[in-house]
Amino acid sequence: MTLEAKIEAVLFWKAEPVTVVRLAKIFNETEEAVKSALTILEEKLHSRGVSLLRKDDEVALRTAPEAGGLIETLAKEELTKDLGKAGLETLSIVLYQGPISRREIDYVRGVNSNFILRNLLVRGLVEKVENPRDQRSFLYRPTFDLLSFIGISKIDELPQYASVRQEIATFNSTPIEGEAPVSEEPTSVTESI
Amino acid sequence: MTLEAKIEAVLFWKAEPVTVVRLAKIFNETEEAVKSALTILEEKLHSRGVSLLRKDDEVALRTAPEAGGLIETLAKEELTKDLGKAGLETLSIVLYQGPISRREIDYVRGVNSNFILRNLLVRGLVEKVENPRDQRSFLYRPTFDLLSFIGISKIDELPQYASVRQEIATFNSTPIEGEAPVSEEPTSVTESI
Amino acid sequence: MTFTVRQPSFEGPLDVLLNLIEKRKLFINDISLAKVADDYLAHIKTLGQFPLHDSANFVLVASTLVLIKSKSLLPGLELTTEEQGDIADLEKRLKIYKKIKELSVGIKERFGRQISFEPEQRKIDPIFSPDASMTITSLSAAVSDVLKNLPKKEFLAKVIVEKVMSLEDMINHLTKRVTDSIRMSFKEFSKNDRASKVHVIVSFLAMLELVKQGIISVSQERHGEDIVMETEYLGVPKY
Repeated sequence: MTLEAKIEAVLFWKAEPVTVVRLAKIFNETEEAVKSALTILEEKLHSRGVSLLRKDDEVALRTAPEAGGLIETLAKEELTKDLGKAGLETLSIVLYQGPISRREIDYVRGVNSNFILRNLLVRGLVEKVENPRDQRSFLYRPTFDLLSFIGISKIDELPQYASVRQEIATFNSTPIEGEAPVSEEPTSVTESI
Repeated sequence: MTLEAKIEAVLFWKAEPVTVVRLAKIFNETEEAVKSALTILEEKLHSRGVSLLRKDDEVALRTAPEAGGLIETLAKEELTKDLGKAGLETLSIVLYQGPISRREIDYVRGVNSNFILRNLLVRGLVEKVENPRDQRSFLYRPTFDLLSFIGISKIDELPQYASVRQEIATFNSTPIEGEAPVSEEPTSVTESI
Repeated sequence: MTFTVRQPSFEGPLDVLLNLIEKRKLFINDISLAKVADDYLAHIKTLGQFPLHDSANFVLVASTLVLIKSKSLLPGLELTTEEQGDIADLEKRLKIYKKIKELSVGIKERFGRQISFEPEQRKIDPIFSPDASMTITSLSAAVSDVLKNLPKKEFLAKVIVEKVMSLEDMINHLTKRVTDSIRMSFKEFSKNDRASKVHVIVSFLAMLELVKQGIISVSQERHGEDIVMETEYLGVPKY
């Protein structure tokens, strides 16, 4: 049995995201080997009923987006697709700029994002992870569910993903006259409240 | 999308045997068409991690038999892995507040509890019961095994049982600013995925 | 769905500002910001009561616009490095926000259209597998932690009042600087448009005064009020 077939079996059985590190450990292989097997698996699944989703350090199998409407009619429970303006803005920021801190989200939106972030966390559309540069704060990033709802298998399949990230980075690094670039420590008024 | 890809999507999603008759009805195709699509799917799955199981009039996707040993090891690990802080937290909410919906658990925790609940279910620590108020969703409650393991015969023997329940119930029924209370609409996005 | 925001049409300060700029089909720069400053000040005046958490944000954007406008009326007005920074920062935020709003249209179109479904939970017969961490003591401690981390009602009025008061000082100070600057640079104005320019500045100062009154009423509304806020809690859920 090839490594990609074994990975497929495990992902099928687990039915939830698994990290590359974990897969490497399970099969006693290097992470590199797992990654190239994943690329093969991804190709094999092309134009099939199942697709491989990759995000951060994790992978998962899900039904192909093209079959979405079909599965939706079979699923008993009702889906909520309404996001609202605040939810939509915040998700867009997390998608295009994530992982990102709440301070930075507030900074871009100009309003406090506490409640909307909690809402999105509860809905499982964003997740928070520890901020590697500051243990006391968190960074927010997209979940597999979020990618699934948008029907993409990798974050860089988002329209204009690379160019937008580049563009925003340029805004952030343009030095303000007489000041250090603000990108490092974006401050927001309500932060301290 | 080809018929075999659609069938694959449905079988992958369900992971339970489905009759050919049912598949024909789902796709609005003849049984003959479904059967020949199944033959194509079977070929495509050859030497892969997942294989098609056909028995009498039913079909299902299963992990390939060669992966059997591997899956068994993983299944054992599922049962022994560390529950972690999030697992213990979720378990304690089910214990004190059960029967409780996943939506309410998520709302109280402020994050999505999908995968944690799955693990608690597999480990026989919590069980799902039908929600009398909403047929499409479930409620979670502690198992008898759990209660006897921690050494209580009646749930209200738990420390501060009444006051904890009261506090959670109050939280679930009072809106946080900018949010509607949880009890108003018993649906959740990821609940149904 | 669930958790719907109660005021779905609520607009933040950047939203308001961006709309004003786009309504006039302008690019984002200090010239366009100076043009819409009066509109913005007039707008926040009509809000009467600022949305609870964001009053300081509204007023802070207002004060930056006041700076931009003052500078455009009185080119001789000296700005501090910090003030220049505030102006550049506002332009930058508007540009990023505009981009995000454009992108969110695409996200909205895609969201829920073609969903990749997570497989249903595999049917496995549960095997009772507790671990050592499951004791009455640890479970009751865990539930206490949950309760402790619930979003709390906190009395935060004082902080907001202080912020708004310091902004009031700032506008007072700015008004004084603009007034002084007019006196000093009066000779700079050419004879021909002196009257109209003075008229513009006077009405601008009147506008500032109105905003200041608005701020004072905002700070008074806050007094002694309960404000519900979520506190971010520590502890990362492990899955």
